[in-house]
Amino acid sequence: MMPQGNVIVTDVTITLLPAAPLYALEIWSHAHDVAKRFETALGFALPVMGRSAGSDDLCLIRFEPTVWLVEGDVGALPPILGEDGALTTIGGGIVRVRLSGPRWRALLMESGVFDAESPSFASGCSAATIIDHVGVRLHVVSDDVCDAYVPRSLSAGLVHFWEAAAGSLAA
Amino acid sequence: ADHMSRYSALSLLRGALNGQKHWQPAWRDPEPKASYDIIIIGGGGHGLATAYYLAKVHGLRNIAVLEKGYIGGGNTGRNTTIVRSNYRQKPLHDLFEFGLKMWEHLSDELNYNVMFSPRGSLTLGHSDADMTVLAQRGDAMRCSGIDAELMTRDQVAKFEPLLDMSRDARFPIEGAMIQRRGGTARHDAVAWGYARGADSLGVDIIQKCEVTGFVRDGEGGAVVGVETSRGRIHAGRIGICVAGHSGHVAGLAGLKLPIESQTLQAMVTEGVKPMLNSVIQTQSLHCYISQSDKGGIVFGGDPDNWPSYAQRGDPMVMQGAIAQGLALVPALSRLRMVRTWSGVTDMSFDGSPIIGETPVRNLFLNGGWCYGGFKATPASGWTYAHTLATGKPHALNAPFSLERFMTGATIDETGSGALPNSR
Amino acid sequence: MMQITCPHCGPRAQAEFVYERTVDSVVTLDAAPKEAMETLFTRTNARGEDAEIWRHTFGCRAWLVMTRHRVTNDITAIRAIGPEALP
Amino acid sequence: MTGPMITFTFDGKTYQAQEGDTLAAALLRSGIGLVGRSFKYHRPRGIMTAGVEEPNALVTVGEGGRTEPNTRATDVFVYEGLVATSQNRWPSLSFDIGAMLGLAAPIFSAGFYYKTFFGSAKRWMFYEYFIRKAAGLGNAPVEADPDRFSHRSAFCDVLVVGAGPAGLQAALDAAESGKRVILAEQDNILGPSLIRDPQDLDSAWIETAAARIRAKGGRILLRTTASGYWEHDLVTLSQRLCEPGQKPAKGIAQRLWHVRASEVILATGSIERPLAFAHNDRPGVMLSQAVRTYVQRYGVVPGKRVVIATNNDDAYRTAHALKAAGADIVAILDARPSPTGANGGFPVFNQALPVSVKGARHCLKQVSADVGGVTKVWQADLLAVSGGFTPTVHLHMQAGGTLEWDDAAQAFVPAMSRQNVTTIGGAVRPDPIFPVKPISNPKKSFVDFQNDVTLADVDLAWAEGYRSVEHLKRYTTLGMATDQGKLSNMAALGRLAEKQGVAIPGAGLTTFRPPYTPVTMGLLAGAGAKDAGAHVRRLALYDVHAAKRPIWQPLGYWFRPRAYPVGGETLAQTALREAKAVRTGVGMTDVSTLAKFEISGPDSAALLEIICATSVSKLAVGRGRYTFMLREDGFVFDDGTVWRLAENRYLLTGSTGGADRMAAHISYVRQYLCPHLRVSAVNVQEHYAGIAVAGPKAKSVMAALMGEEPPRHMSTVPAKIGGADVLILAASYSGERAFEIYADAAHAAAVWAACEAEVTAQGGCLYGLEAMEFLRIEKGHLVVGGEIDGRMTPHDLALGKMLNKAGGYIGASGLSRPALSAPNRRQLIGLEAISGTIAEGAMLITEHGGAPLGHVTAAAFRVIEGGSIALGQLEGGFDRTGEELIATSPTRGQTARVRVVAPHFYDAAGERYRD
Ligand SMILES: Cc1cc2nc3c(=O)[nH]c(=O)nc-3n(C[C@H](O)[C@H](O)[C@H](O)COP(=O)(O)OP(=O)(O)OC[C@H]3O[C@@H](n4cnc5c(N)ncnc54)[C@H](O)[C@@H]3O)c2cc1C
Ligand SMILES: NC(=O)c1ccc[n+]([C@@H]2O[C@H](COP(=O)([O-])OP(=O)(O)OC[C@H]3O[C@@H](n4cnc5c(N)ncnc54)[C@H](O)[C@@H]3O)[C@@H](O)[C@H]2O)c1
Ligand SMILES: Cc1cc2nc3c(=O)[nH]c(=O)nc-3n(C[C@H](O)[C@H](O)[C@H](O)COP(=O)(O)O)c2cc1C
Ligand SMILES: [Zn+2]
Repeated sequence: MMPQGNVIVTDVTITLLPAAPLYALEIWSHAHDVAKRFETALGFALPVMGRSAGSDDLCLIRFEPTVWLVEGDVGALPPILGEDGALTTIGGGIVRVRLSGPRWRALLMESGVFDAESPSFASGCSAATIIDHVGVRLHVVSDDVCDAYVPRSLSAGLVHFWEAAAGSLAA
Repeated sequence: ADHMSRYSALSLLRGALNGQKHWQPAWRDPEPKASYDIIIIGGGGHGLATAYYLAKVHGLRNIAVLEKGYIGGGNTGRNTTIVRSNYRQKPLHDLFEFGLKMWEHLSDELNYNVMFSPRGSLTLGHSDADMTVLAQRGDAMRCSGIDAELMTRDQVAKFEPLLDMSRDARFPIEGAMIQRRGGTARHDAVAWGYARGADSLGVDIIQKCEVTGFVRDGEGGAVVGVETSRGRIHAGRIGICVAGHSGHVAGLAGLKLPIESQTLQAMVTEGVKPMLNSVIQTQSLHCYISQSDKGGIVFGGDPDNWPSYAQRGDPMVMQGAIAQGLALVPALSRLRMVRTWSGVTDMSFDGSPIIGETPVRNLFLNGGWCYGGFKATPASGWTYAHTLATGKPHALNAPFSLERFMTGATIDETGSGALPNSR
Repeated sequence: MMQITCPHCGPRAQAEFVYERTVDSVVTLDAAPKEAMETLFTRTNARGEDAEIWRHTFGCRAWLVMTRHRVTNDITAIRAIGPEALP
Repeated sequence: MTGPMITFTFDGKTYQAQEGDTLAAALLRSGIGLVGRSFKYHRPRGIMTAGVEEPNALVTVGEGGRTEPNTRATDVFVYEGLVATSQNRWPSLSFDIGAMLGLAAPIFSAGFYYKTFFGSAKRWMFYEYFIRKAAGLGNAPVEADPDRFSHRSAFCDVLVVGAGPAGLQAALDAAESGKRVILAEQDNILGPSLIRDPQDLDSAWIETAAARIRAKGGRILLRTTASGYWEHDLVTLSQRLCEPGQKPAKGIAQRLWHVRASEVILATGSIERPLAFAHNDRPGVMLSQAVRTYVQRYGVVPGKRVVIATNNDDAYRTAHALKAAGADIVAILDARPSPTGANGGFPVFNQALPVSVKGARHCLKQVSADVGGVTKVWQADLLAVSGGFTPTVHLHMQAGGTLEWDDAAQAFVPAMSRQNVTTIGGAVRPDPIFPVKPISNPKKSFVDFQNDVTLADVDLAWAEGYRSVEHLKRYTTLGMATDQGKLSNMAALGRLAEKQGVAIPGAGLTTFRPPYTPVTMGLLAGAGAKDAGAHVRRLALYDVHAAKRPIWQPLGYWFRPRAYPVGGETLAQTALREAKAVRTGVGMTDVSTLAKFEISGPDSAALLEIICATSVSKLAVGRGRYTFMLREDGFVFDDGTVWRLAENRYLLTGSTGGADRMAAHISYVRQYLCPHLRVSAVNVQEHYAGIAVAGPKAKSVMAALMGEEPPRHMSTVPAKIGGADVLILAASYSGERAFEIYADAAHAAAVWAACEAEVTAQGGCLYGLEAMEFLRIEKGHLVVGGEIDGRMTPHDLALGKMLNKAGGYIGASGLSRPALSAPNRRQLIGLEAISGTIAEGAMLITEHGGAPLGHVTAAAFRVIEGGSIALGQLEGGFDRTGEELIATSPTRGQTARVRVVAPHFYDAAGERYRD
């Protein structure tokens, strides 16, 4: 029994986000032209490596040199890409896991190899890495929130690992 | 040269009484001669065994083994000492079985106790599919007259009581194949026993003598000698036998080989009283475990999958192998690793060794043993000696030619193809 | 575990990378059969520096070529490979 | 130092310890001198040190799955209820039968076992049985570990190892200059040497320094040992979150840190050396600094009448400390020729070296020394020795550094570093000493205490030709015990150098290897110990299947339903029922795990024609085709189907087991070999869940689900099922008219439900992998890992006609090698039993005792008619149709007479695919 008045501080809260359509946007030619068309049409630039850009309606997260992970309404994109790139739906293969709370960075250091504790890994940053043998993509949503994009088949295993680790971060 | 005194219980007693005064050096420390009939590059188990059989079987006496460091300091001295012949492909199991039969008498042959301990080589199966693969391998062996048995779950549980036999284990144990004649041997003793035997037959074992080049009979001609850190030495025939350094040494003769050198790690725990009975391997995982006579649990896994001559392993790879081992034998959890080390393995491009001629006249190659050549030491020495003495392969090593890669007659036990880390 | 500076991602742990093969063992699509097999089946296997192909498999998935010393593990050069990409 | 008292047990007896005591301190406090038995001769051993270098006082700590054998009593802090047990003795520590071995020590000289126990291997195993029983130290637990271990990464600008004065100062400096700092100390307090030697520095300084480091964001980790120095300044730290055998507060017993540091500072100090003299291994002989530690830090005085033997000044501090604590210093044996001014009023003898000691099992009684050539004897219960200081250079050496010889200190100190690491403090400036050569009986003078290696063993190894330092180590086992020679190596080196007639540096060193001190295996395994580091890959439709309680089958890391038994059916019965349903009606199964790649862009076909060995470019939109892929060496490595979904969009499928390999292959080809292609190749294996509907009624099921005519065989259309968008591929693995339905995995449950309802309505059922095997074997379809085993060419598999005539695919060169088209290669065949049942994997022979000509790759029964059939590989098999062979499985005692037939037993003409 917790004495009255005590605050239970949960280091990290792990939440499964609802399934959402996700796309891989790949550009294979005339990348600079596509980037220009993109910025003209949408009012913001394609994000650089390790960053995201966009809004709640359309968010692009860059994990790869030629591929962007796209979340939201992609209706505007095919004409921008033209013959220089393509969109492929991939959302079914990815489970989005939200890590929130003050210690999400510490949690990512558990069986991880990427420096999620670096102050430069800030809101709007993205990185792909391996955690507990699972290839994971990270997107910092805010100081308190980081979303992880996890392969569906391994998500149960990784979430299980995270739940166990979250309970003993302070040990 | 009969400076060798025989070892026996009696000789030990004599030592106890005379204050260990009568022991002779197990081998001499000779200066290199100007020329030898045959030079073997590399004083590992294979090189020393080759020299021994050249002298013993082929009657050759004017032989030198050149070792860049100390004998047995290569992979022979750093391997997990598993001896078995349980391969699926016939050329492989025939070669290794020939060796296994020699292991059974090697201590007597060498008058040096190599502690060959046939405690059983157990390969666990974790599914019906694994068990079928194991049965297939066993069937192939049995058809070649080699022992192999399948074990049920219950038999396995009885045989190795500390294995996790629970049904909900991540890799549940459904059974195993055992080769009872397989086991372990004392790695250093193998090098030392062959060295002592070869030395007593007149072979010069020359340590701290690194081969740094070849002397050629004209540009691109036959090799007629070697340059070494101790000067030039001439030779009629030269046998490379340097395991992980095969690529480097062959490169000194302008050859490129179907071999890539990678690091393979091993580790050992603090000694404990006997807890494991056999050599535990598995069909689905990549670790192998046995207990040494000193009581340490000896652990190995897959190689670090990238080229390296560093003799230093990657901690993540090691941790991965240990995790697998603990999943199989949970009671290992509270033991402590006391040392980890590694060797430079000669990963060939079909996973099988190469023993035979090279395109350079009078230059021969024995290499490509990957992480499995210790068990072949006697057979490798025997067949290589035959090849070096006669200039032709022995029937057992004929399939293991260097040309096989270009002709396509590769011997691919796992079917994984042309690269050590193949896809 | 080395630290490899991915041309796209910066310094990362080796655990994110997978070794493919050396540059000298790339069989080009137009290689004649014999040349192709020689390339595939022989290696300099240098006990020193060699140019190796790795992939940032668990990172940006891109390929890179790095020059690494096989004894010291010093990485002296690293460059990106693959289709042209935006920064 | 007085804290509350706590209780613990040793060999079943209860004792008191003071909070903060190590077990060694507590044992000494309780007057216990005999703590363990040595490895080989079972000699009585006590406590020699106060640190991690302890070779003698090894005990088992803890119970059940938390039992930690071989725990150094000097490296475990007592907690309430600690259970310690002595080891390597029987029946008891003070009466140990094994000690009889000591009597036979002259026979058991170094390497004795190489020289005897000849005869057959079995005979050796007989002797070995006893040797093994005598060897080892503690007993391993038999239970599984109840606790967890964590792996944590950290990055920092500066990692400081060792929180002595040097390390603390370095960490403080770095923190104050704004760097990310980690400071690791193996002890449970900061600055343990300052507690031992309080005169050196004000201990309040320690607290201030620590507070300032923490305030700057620095991380201080106590009970944390830097155990390995790896590549590129990666250092592993082993952190104990609770003591050996103790129940952890938060379920985690230890944490392994992987620290990547921009810079590493080693402030690891030094380890005192013993001296060699007869019976120097006895209880009551201790290192001088250790004695001082027990006095100053723990308030325990390990002896009342003390002789001190030294070759340096430091031991005089021990004399002062002991004196202040009330002990009697009966003599200081100083090896140095003349007084140095450190004398302090003690009875000092110069040119004095201990020669031997005497005592009972658990205590010391007498010390004899050579004093300038004269033997002198003292009654004493403690001999404190100091043979100088060995800098702790392990990590520096693991990092690839070099050493240089410091003649004044007679020690190796760090020289060059290969990585970004510097050593500071005592480890680079060991105190000067006076070099001494042992003059005692070599047979009783121990160098490696734990492994019972004496000076005589070193001499013997030399005489027998084991002359390199590495041979010496391996022949005598010197430095191979749990302390890894922390105390022994220098003494042995000195002796070896003497034999070689060189100075110590000339004798060489053995290799320093991780770990610095032994590391718990469970810690190294981390979370992976439970799942072998391999998470199960779970199907998107896992819940749907699990509710039906299928028999699961592992396939790679996946688990897939193997069969859905009902009402107590066996696996075989279930599989046959399910297969029959497919042959006669309709069945459905989960095929989600198949490899799938979506390829788009104008150059899609060009890419596919490189990857696939079959022609793709002529495929019409909406159509699909069987295909296979070769490795560069020309052997088939996977097969699947390729579908043209749109003008510039294709779907390529392949095997489950080959999916990751294929993903790497496609990426290599696309990114490395063909960067110019205008194409996007995306791995959609997990995006799509797949459901196969197969059987004569499959078409009507599909019609009902789609509300329109389903596509004809090898055609594809998009559709909507269960409210979700799906892609329908009309392809068959079973040999029946069949459809694969691919849906976004997140919405696949609804699609599955709709399918299942319709299949059930039309009298069908679910089928698993086992039934699928039956069906595909009967049809003669191939499986990767079975018929396609990485050693077969397309010709061997009768696929040669499908090869792309235009060439250009990967593997064409390899395939042109002569051995790949040699006569008598193993070729794909079918087998039917004449008598007996064919065992999967069985060897194919012509007569008993004959050499195998091939083997059975897969075995099954004809689904409807019954009868044992199989696929196999057989030398020259294409030309052997009709021959009779034996399929033998000696390991399973199963033999069948078989006839070679064509490798398809069902609808060879493909009639059943036609609408
Ligand atoms: C960690 C590990 C575990 C293993 N486990 C097993 C196992 O359980 N079972 C098994 O059967 N096999 C195992 N192996 C493989 C086995 O150790 C080797 O295949 C076998 O020992 C090779 O013997 P060798 O005599 O050919 O090579 P080595 O023993 O390596 O001898 C080659 C010698 O050549 C010397 N040399 C190199 N270059 C030169 C030069 N230029 N001039 C002069 N000398 C030179 C080297 O110093 C070395 O001493 C393992 C290997 C390793 C590394
Ligand atoms: N007589 C003496 O030798 C003596 C005594 C006390 C102080 N000093 C002075 O203090 C200095 C020595 O101080 P120092 O700081 O160099 O040495 P130190 O012995 O005070 O500190 C070294 C610390 O490193 C820790 N350590 C060693 N290896 C470790 C590892 N792998 N992981 C984690 N911790 C590890 C030890 O537990 C110890 O606390 C010298 O300059 C000396 O003049 C000398
Ligand atoms: C089978 C086997 C058992 C070993 N057991 C021990 C051991 O108990 N203690 C030890 O310190 N080293 C042990 N070693 C490792 C050696 O100390 C050494 O690390 C290895 O031979 C490699 O040499 P290197 O470390 O000098 O490079 C063992 C090695 C092998 C091959
Ligand atoms: Zn990258």
